[in-house]
Amino acid sequence: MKISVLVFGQIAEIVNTEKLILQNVKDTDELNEQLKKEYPLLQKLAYSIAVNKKIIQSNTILTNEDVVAILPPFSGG
Amino acid sequence: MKISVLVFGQIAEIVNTEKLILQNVKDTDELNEQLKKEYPLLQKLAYSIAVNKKIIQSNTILTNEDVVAILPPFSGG
Amino acid sequence: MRIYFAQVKKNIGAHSIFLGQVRNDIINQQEVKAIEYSAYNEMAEEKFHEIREDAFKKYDLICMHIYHSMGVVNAGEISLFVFVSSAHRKEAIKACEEIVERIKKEVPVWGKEVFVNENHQWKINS
Amino acid sequence: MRIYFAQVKKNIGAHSIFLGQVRNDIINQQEVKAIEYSAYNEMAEEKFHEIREDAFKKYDLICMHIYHSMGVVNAGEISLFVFVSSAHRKEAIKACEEIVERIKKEVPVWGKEVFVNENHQWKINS
Repeated sequence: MKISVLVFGQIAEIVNTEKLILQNVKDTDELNEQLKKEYPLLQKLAYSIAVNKKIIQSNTILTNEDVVAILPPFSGG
Repeated sequence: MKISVLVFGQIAEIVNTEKLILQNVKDTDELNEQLKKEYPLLQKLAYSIAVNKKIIQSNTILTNEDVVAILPPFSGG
Repeated sequence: MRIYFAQVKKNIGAHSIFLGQVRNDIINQQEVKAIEYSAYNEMAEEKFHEIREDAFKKYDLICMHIYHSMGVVNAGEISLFVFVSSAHRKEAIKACEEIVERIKKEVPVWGKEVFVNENHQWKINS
Repeated sequence: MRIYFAQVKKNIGAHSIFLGQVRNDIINQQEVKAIEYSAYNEMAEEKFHEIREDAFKKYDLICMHIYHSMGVVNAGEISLFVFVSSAHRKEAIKACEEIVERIKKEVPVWGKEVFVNENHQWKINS
Protein backbone atom coordinates (compact mmCIF):
# COMPACT_ATOMS: atom_id res chain seq x y z
CA MET A 1 0.00 0.00 0.00
CA LYS A 2 1.26 3.42 -1.00
CA ILE A 3 -0.19 6.74 0.17
CA SER A 4 0.98 10.08 -1.24
CA VAL A 5 0.90 12.93 1.23
CA LEU A 6 1.01 16.43 -0.26
CA VAL A 7 1.93 19.29 2.04
CA PHE A 8 1.52 23.01 1.44
CA GLY A 9 2.35 26.47 2.74
CA GLN A 10 3.79 26.67 6.21
CA ILE A 11 3.56 22.91 6.63
CA ALA A 12 5.72 22.32 3.53
CA GLU A 13 8.34 24.53 5.22
CA ILE A 14 8.26 22.44 8.38
CA VAL A 15 8.30 19.10 6.57
CA ASN A 16 10.89 20.49 4.17
CA THR A 17 9.34 18.87 1.12
CA GLU A 18 6.09 19.05 -0.81
CA LYS A 19 5.38 15.36 -1.01
CA LEU A 20 5.84 12.33 1.25
CA ILE A 21 5.20 8.71 0.33
CA LEU A 22 3.94 6.61 3.23
CA GLN A 23 3.28 2.90 3.48
CA ASN A 24 1.11 1.04 5.93
CA VAL A 25 -1.16 3.79 7.23
CA LYS A 26 -4.65 2.44 7.62
CA ASP A 27 -6.53 5.70 8.16
CA THR A 28 -6.14 9.46 8.52
CA ASP A 29 -5.95 9.35 12.32
CA GLU A 30 -2.94 7.08 12.09
CA LEU A 31 -1.40 9.29 9.41
CA ASN A 32 -1.93 12.33 11.58
CA GLU A 33 -0.27 10.64 14.53
CA GLN A 34 2.75 9.58 12.47
CA LEU A 35 3.18 13.10 11.09
CA LYS A 36 2.97 14.77 14.48
CA LYS A 37 5.48 12.31 15.90
CA GLU A 38 7.90 12.85 13.01
CA TYR A 39 7.39 16.67 12.90
CA PRO A 40 6.54 17.86 16.42
CA LEU A 41 6.07 21.45 15.18
CA LEU A 42 2.83 20.29 13.52
CA GLN A 43 1.30 19.78 16.94
CA LYS A 44 0.92 23.54 17.30
CA LEU A 45 -0.60 24.16 13.88
CA ALA A 46 -4.18 24.11 12.66
CA TYR A 47 -4.73 22.25 9.41
CA SER A 48 -7.36 20.34 7.47
CA ILE A 49 -6.88 17.03 5.72
CA ALA A 50 -8.16 16.27 2.24
CA VAL A 51 -8.38 12.75 0.82
CA ASN A 52 -8.46 12.70 -2.96
CA LYS A 53 -9.17 16.46 -3.01
CA LYS A 54 -12.13 16.33 -0.60
CA ILE A 55 -11.73 17.75 2.88
CA ILE A 56 -12.64 15.13 5.47
CA GLN A 57 -14.52 15.85 8.70
CA SER A 58 -13.69 12.66 10.58
CA ASN A 59 -11.31 9.71 10.50
CA THR A 60 -11.22 8.16 7.02
CA ILE A 61 -9.94 4.75 5.90
CA LEU A 62 -7.08 5.00 3.39
CA THR A 63 -6.63 2.69 0.45
CA ASN A 64 -3.76 2.13 -1.96
CA GLU A 65 -2.90 5.10 -4.19
CA ASP A 66 -4.97 7.56 -2.14
CA VAL A 67 -3.69 11.13 -2.23
CA VAL A 68 -3.85 12.86 1.13
CA ALA A 69 -3.24 16.61 1.44
CA ILE A 70 -2.31 18.49 4.59
CA LEU A 71 -3.82 21.96 4.27
CA PRO A 72 -2.94 24.88 6.54
CA PRO A 73 -5.60 27.64 6.75
CA PHE A 74 -6.23 29.11 3.30
CA SER A 75 -5.04 32.64 2.64
CA GLY A 76 -5.73 33.34 -1.01
CA GLY A 77 -7.34 36.44 -2.42
CA MET B 1 -42.02 88.49 -7.07
CA LYS B 2 -40.58 86.06 -9.58
CA ILE B 3 -40.38 82.28 -9.16
CA SER B 4 -38.54 80.03 -11.65
CA VAL B 5 -40.04 76.58 -12.05
CA LEU B 6 -37.79 73.96 -13.63
CA VAL B 7 -39.44 70.83 -15.00
CA PHE B 8 -37.78 67.57 -16.00
CA GLY B 9 -38.28 64.22 -17.68
CA GLN B 10 -41.85 63.21 -18.39
CA ILE B 11 -43.18 66.42 -16.83
CA ALA B 12 -41.11 68.56 -19.21
CA GLU B 13 -42.85 66.67 -22.04
CA ILE B 14 -46.29 67.46 -20.64
CA VAL B 15 -45.50 71.10 -19.89
CA ASN B 16 -43.69 71.31 -23.23
CA THR B 17 -40.88 73.46 -21.87
CA GLU B 18 -38.09 73.09 -19.30
CA LYS B 19 -38.67 76.33 -17.43
CA LEU B 20 -41.68 78.39 -16.38
CA ILE B 21 -41.58 81.83 -14.77
CA LEU B 22 -44.43 82.40 -12.31
CA GLN B 23 -45.43 85.51 -10.39
CA ASN B 24 -47.54 85.79 -7.27
CA VAL B 25 -47.36 82.28 -5.86
CA LYS B 26 -47.04 82.45 -2.10
CA ASP B 27 -46.12 78.81 -1.38
CA THR B 28 -45.57 75.40 -2.95
CA ASP B 29 -49.15 74.25 -2.34
CA GLU B 30 -50.45 77.17 -4.36
CA LEU B 31 -47.84 76.49 -7.07
CA ASN B 32 -48.88 72.86 -7.20
CA GLU B 33 -52.54 73.81 -7.56
CA GLN B 34 -51.80 76.24 -10.37
CA LEU B 35 -49.72 73.66 -12.24
CA LYS B 36 -52.36 70.93 -11.95
CA LYS B 37 -55.04 73.32 -13.16
CA GLU B 38 -52.96 74.43 -16.13
CA TYR B 39 -51.70 70.91 -16.96
CA PRO B 40 -54.36 68.39 -15.89
CA LEU B 41 -52.14 65.44 -16.92
CA LEU B 42 -49.97 66.22 -13.88
CA GLN B 43 -52.80 65.11 -11.62
CA LYS B 44 -52.04 61.49 -12.48
CA LEU B 45 -48.28 61.70 -11.97
CA ALA B 46 -46.11 61.25 -8.89
CA TYR B 47 -43.44 63.90 -8.42
CA SER B 48 -41.39 65.61 -5.74
CA ILE B 49 -40.80 69.33 -5.40
CA ALA B 50 -37.41 70.87 -4.66
CA VAL B 51 -36.98 74.47 -3.54
CA ASN B 52 -33.49 75.78 -4.21
CA LYS B 53 -32.24 72.23 -4.85
CA LYS B 54 -33.60 70.75 -1.60
CA ILE B 55 -36.57 68.39 -1.76
CA ILE B 56 -39.36 69.64 0.50
CA GLN B 57 -41.56 67.38 2.61
CA SER B 58 -44.39 69.85 3.32
CA ASN B 59 -45.81 73.15 2.11
CA THR B 60 -43.05 75.78 1.86
CA ILE B 61 -43.29 79.57 1.62
CA LEU B 62 -41.75 80.94 -1.59
CA THR B 63 -39.79 84.17 -1.80
CA ASN B 64 -38.58 86.26 -4.73
CA GLU B 65 -35.98 84.53 -6.97
CA ASP B 66 -36.62 81.07 -5.50
CA VAL B 67 -35.98 78.21 -7.90
CA VAL B 68 -38.56 75.45 -7.68
CA ALA B 69 -38.03 72.12 -9.45
CA ILE B 70 -40.73 69.58 -10.31
CA LEU B 71 -39.07 66.17 -10.19
CA PRO B 72 -40.65 62.98 -11.52
CA PRO B 73 -39.33 59.72 -9.97
CA PHE B 74 -35.59 59.40 -10.58
CA SER B 75 -34.40 56.75 -12.99
CA GLY B 76 -30.67 57.19 -13.31
CA GLY B 77 -28.05 54.46 -13.16
CA MET C 1 -0.95 34.34 -14.11
CA ARG C 2 -0.29 37.86 -12.90
CA ILE C 3 -2.51 40.87 -13.47
CA TYR C 4 -0.88 44.28 -13.77
CA PHE C 5 -2.79 47.35 -12.66
CA ALA C 6 -1.65 50.96 -12.77
CA GLN C 7 -2.07 51.72 -9.09
CA VAL C 8 0.54 53.45 -6.99
CA LYS C 9 -1.35 53.48 -3.67
CA LYS C 10 0.11 50.39 -2.06
CA ASN C 11 -2.07 50.68 1.03
CA ILE C 12 -5.08 49.63 -1.07
CA GLY C 13 -6.16 46.01 -0.61
CA ALA C 14 -9.47 45.94 -2.50
CA HIS C 15 -11.26 47.68 -5.34
CA SER C 16 -15.01 47.20 -5.74
CA ILE C 17 -16.38 48.34 -9.07
CA PHE C 18 -19.89 48.63 -10.43
CA LEU C 19 -20.81 49.20 -14.06
CA GLY C 20 -24.39 49.86 -15.11
CA GLN C 21 -25.14 49.02 -18.73
CA VAL C 22 -28.13 49.80 -20.96
CA ARG C 23 -30.13 46.66 -21.78
CA ASN C 24 -32.01 46.06 -25.01
CA ASP C 25 -35.18 45.08 -23.13
CA ILE C 26 -38.24 44.04 -25.10
CA ILE C 27 -41.28 45.95 -23.79
CA ASN C 28 -44.63 45.29 -25.48
CA GLN C 29 -42.78 43.76 -28.42
CA GLN C 30 -40.64 46.88 -28.86
CA GLU C 31 -36.87 46.69 -28.37
CA VAL C 32 -35.04 49.38 -26.39
CA LYS C 33 -32.21 50.71 -28.55
CA ALA C 34 -30.93 53.40 -26.16
CA ILE C 35 -31.61 55.34 -23.01
CA GLU C 36 -31.42 59.12 -23.20
CA TYR C 37 -30.39 60.49 -19.82
CA SER C 38 -31.14 64.00 -18.60
CA ALA C 39 -30.55 65.54 -15.17
CA TYR C 40 -31.18 68.53 -12.95
CA ASN C 41 -27.47 69.20 -13.19
CA GLU C 42 -26.90 71.60 -10.29
CA MET C 43 -28.84 69.43 -7.86
CA ALA C 44 -27.33 66.19 -9.21
CA GLU C 45 -23.83 67.55 -8.65
CA GLU C 46 -24.68 68.44 -5.06
CA LYS C 47 -26.14 64.96 -4.51
CA PHE C 48 -23.12 63.19 -6.00
CA HIS C 49 -20.92 65.29 -3.72
CA GLU C 50 -23.05 64.47 -0.67
CA ILE C 51 -23.06 60.73 -1.46
CA ARG C 52 -19.29 60.83 -1.89
CA GLU C 53 -18.66 62.71 1.38
CA ASP C 54 -21.04 60.44 3.32
CA ALA C 55 -19.27 57.33 2.02
CA PHE C 56 -15.85 58.67 3.04
CA LYS C 57 -17.22 59.43 6.52
CA LYS C 58 -18.98 56.10 6.98
CA TYR C 59 -16.40 53.74 5.46
CA ASP C 60 -12.64 53.57 5.61
CA LEU C 61 -11.98 54.37 1.95
CA ILE C 62 -8.86 55.41 0.08
CA CYS C 63 -10.32 56.54 -3.23
CA MET C 64 -13.57 56.72 -5.13
CA HIS C 65 -14.68 57.56 -8.67
CA ILE C 66 -18.27 58.03 -9.83
CA TYR C 67 -19.31 58.71 -13.43
CA HIS C 68 -22.85 58.85 -14.80
CA SER C 69 -23.28 59.03 -18.56
CA MET C 70 -25.61 61.74 -19.92
CA GLY C 71 -27.45 62.04 -23.23
CA VAL C 72 -28.01 59.04 -25.50
CA VAL C 73 -26.42 55.78 -24.29
CA ASN C 74 -27.00 52.88 -26.68
CA ALA C 75 -27.90 49.36 -25.54
CA GLY C 76 -24.67 47.58 -24.59
CA GLU C 77 -22.98 50.81 -23.49
CA ILE C 78 -22.17 51.85 -19.92
CA SER C 79 -24.39 54.34 -18.09
CA LEU C 80 -22.88 54.28 -14.60
CA PHE C 81 -19.41 53.64 -13.24
CA VAL C 82 -18.62 53.48 -9.51
CA PHE C 83 -15.09 52.58 -8.37
CA VAL C 84 -14.28 52.34 -4.65
CA SER C 85 -10.90 51.44 -3.13
CA SER C 86 -10.11 50.56 0.47
CA ALA C 87 -7.51 48.71 2.52
CA HIS C 88 -10.08 45.96 3.14
CA ARG C 89 -12.60 44.21 0.92
CA LYS C 90 -15.63 44.49 3.19
CA GLU C 91 -15.44 48.28 3.35
CA ALA C 92 -14.95 48.57 -0.42
CA ILE C 93 -17.78 46.17 -1.28
CA LYS C 94 -20.32 47.67 1.16
CA ALA C 95 -19.49 51.25 0.20
CA CYS C 96 -19.74 50.53 -3.53
CA GLU C 97 -23.12 48.85 -3.15
CA GLU C 98 -24.47 51.67 -0.98
CA ILE C 99 -23.27 54.34 -3.41
CA VAL C 100 -24.98 52.60 -6.34
CA GLU C 101 -28.26 52.32 -4.41
CA ARG C 102 -28.13 55.97 -3.33
CA ILE C 103 -27.41 57.16 -6.88
CA LYS C 104 -30.47 55.28 -8.14
CA LYS C 105 -32.72 56.66 -5.40
CA GLU C 106 -31.44 60.16 -4.70
CA VAL C 107 -29.82 61.71 -7.76
CA PRO C 108 -32.18 63.69 -10.05
CA VAL C 109 -31.44 61.88 -13.29
CA TRP C 110 -34.07 60.59 -15.70
CA GLY C 111 -33.78 57.90 -18.35
CA LYS C 112 -35.94 57.94 -21.44
CA GLU C 113 -36.06 54.49 -23.03
CA VAL C 114 -36.00 54.95 -26.78
CA PHE C 115 -37.29 52.02 -28.83
CA VAL C 116 -36.01 50.86 -32.20
CA ASN C 117 -39.15 52.33 -33.81
CA GLU C 118 -38.36 55.74 -32.18
CA ASN C 119 -41.23 55.54 -29.67
CA HIS C 120 -40.19 56.07 -26.09
CA GLN C 121 -41.21 55.60 -22.48
CA TRP C 122 -39.80 56.92 -19.21
CA LYS C 123 -37.70 54.41 -17.30
CA ILE C 124 -38.75 53.36 -13.80
CA ASN C 125 -36.04 52.21 -11.40
CA SER C 126 -36.58 48.93 -9.56
CA MET D 1 -19.77 62.02 -20.72
CA ARG D 2 -20.17 58.61 -22.26
CA ILE D 3 -18.19 55.52 -21.35
CA TYR D 4 -17.52 52.95 -24.05
CA PHE D 5 -17.20 49.30 -23.12
CA ALA D 6 -16.48 46.37 -25.41
CA GLN D 7 -19.53 44.31 -24.57
CA VAL D 8 -21.77 42.66 -27.11
CA LYS D 9 -24.26 41.03 -24.72
CA LYS D 10 -26.98 43.66 -24.69
CA ASN D 11 -29.09 41.79 -22.15
CA ILE D 12 -26.54 42.67 -19.46
CA GLY D 13 -27.58 45.51 -17.14
CA ALA D 14 -24.89 45.35 -14.46
CA HIS D 15 -21.29 44.29 -13.97
CA SER D 16 -19.94 43.87 -10.45
CA ILE D 17 -16.17 43.63 -10.25
CA PHE D 18 -13.80 42.91 -7.39
CA LEU D 19 -10.05 43.39 -7.48
CA GLY D 20 -7.86 42.22 -4.61
CA GLN D 21 -4.52 44.01 -4.37
CA VAL D 22 -1.38 43.26 -2.34
CA ARG D 23 -0.86 45.86 0.41
CA ASN D 24 2.53 47.00 1.67
CA ASP D 25 1.48 46.42 5.30
CA ILE D 26 3.95 47.21 8.06
CA ILE D 27 4.12 44.26 10.48
CA ASN D 28 6.50 44.54 13.45
CA GLN D 29 8.27 47.42 11.67
CA GLN D 30 8.84 45.31 8.56
CA GLU D 31 7.23 46.29 5.26
CA VAL D 32 5.56 43.66 3.07
CA LYS D 33 7.05 43.93 -0.42
CA ALA D 34 5.17 41.05 -2.04
CA ILE D 35 2.98 38.04 -1.45
CA GLU D 36 4.07 34.74 -2.93
CA TYR D 37 1.01 32.62 -3.68
CA SER D 38 1.01 28.84 -3.95
CA ALA D 39 -1.90 26.45 -4.33
CA TYR D 40 -2.98 22.83 -4.35
CA ASN D 41 -3.69 23.28 -8.03
CA GLU D 42 -5.89 20.27 -8.80
CA MET D 43 -8.12 20.90 -5.78
CA ALA D 44 -8.17 24.67 -6.33
CA GLU D 45 -9.38 24.18 -9.89
CA GLU D 46 -12.19 21.93 -8.70
CA LYS D 47 -13.16 24.49 -6.06
CA PHE D 48 -13.15 27.40 -8.51
CA HIS D 49 -15.35 25.30 -10.78
CA GLU D 50 -17.74 24.45 -7.94
CA ILE D 51 -17.98 28.09 -6.83
CA ARG D 52 -18.67 29.13 -10.40
CA GLU D 53 -21.37 26.50 -10.95
CA ASP D 54 -23.03 27.26 -7.61
CA ALA D 55 -23.19 30.98 -8.43
CA PHE D 56 -24.78 30.31 -11.82
CA LYS D 57 -27.37 28.07 -10.12
CA LYS D 58 -28.13 30.48 -7.28
CA TYR D 59 -28.11 33.80 -9.15
CA ASP D 60 -29.43 34.87 -12.52
CA LEU D 61 -26.04 35.56 -14.13
CA ILE D 62 -24.98 36.08 -17.72
CA CYS D 63 -21.22 35.79 -17.42
CA MET D 64 -18.44 35.44 -14.89
CA HIS D 65 -14.65 35.61 -14.86
CA ILE D 66 -12.40 34.62 -11.96
CA TYR D 67 -8.61 34.97 -11.95
CA HIS D 68 -6.26 34.39 -9.04
CA SER D 69 -2.63 35.37 -9.45
CA MET D 70 0.02 32.78 -8.52
CA GLY D 71 3.68 33.16 -7.60
CA VAL D 72 5.15 36.49 -6.51
CA VAL D 73 2.73 39.44 -6.60
CA ASN D 74 4.35 42.72 -5.58
CA ALA D 75 2.65 45.28 -3.32
CA GLY D 76 0.37 47.41 -5.49
CA GLU D 77 -0.32 44.55 -7.91
CA ILE D 78 -3.58 42.62 -8.31
CA SER D 79 -3.95 39.17 -6.75
CA LEU D 80 -7.61 38.43 -7.41
CA PHE D 81 -10.07 39.46 -10.10
CA VAL D 82 -13.77 38.54 -10.03
CA PHE D 83 -16.10 39.88 -12.73
CA VAL D 84 -19.82 39.05 -12.64
CA SER D 85 -22.46 40.21 -15.14
CA SER D 86 -26.22 40.00 -14.84
CA ALA D 87 -29.36 41.64 -16.18
CA HIS D 88 -29.88 43.25 -12.76
CA ARG D 89 -27.57 44.95 -10.31
CA LYS D 90 -28.65 43.12 -7.16
CA GLU D 91 -27.89 39.69 -8.59
CA ALA D 92 -24.49 40.84 -9.90
CA ILE D 93 -23.48 42.57 -6.65
CA LYS D 94 -24.58 39.72 -4.34
CA ALA D 95 -23.02 37.04 -6.51
CA CYS D 96 -19.70 38.88 -6.78
CA GLU D 97 -19.48 39.39 -3.02
CA GLU D 98 -20.35 35.75 -2.32
CA ILE D 99 -17.79 34.48 -4.83
CA VAL D 100 -15.03 36.59 -3.25
CA GLU D 101 -15.90 35.34 0.25
CA ARG D 102 -15.99 31.72 -0.91
CA ILE D 103 -12.63 32.03 -2.68
CA LYS D 104 -11.04 33.36 0.52
CA LYS D 105 -12.54 30.57 2.66
CA GLU D 106 -12.66 27.52 0.43
CA VAL D 107 -9.93 27.58 -2.20
CA PRO D 108 -6.62 25.95 -1.20
CA VAL D 109 -4.32 28.89 -1.88
CA TRP D 110 -1.65 30.17 0.49
CA GLY D 111 -0.02 33.57 0.61
CA LYS D 112 3.50 34.02 1.94
CA GLU D 113 4.09 37.65 2.93
CA VAL D 114 7.64 38.52 1.96
CA PHE D 115 9.15 41.52 3.74
CA VAL D 116 11.57 44.04 2.28
CA ASN D 117 14.37 42.43 4.35
CA GLU D 118 13.52 39.00 2.80
CA ASN D 119 12.00 37.60 6.02
CA HIS D 120 8.54 36.16 5.57
CA GLN D 121 5.39 35.10 7.38
CA TRP D 122 2.31 33.18 6.29
CA LYS D 123 -0.70 35.34 5.61
CA ILE D 124 -3.88 34.83 7.63
CA ASN D 125 -7.20 35.77 6.00
CA SER D 126 -9.56 37.98 8.00
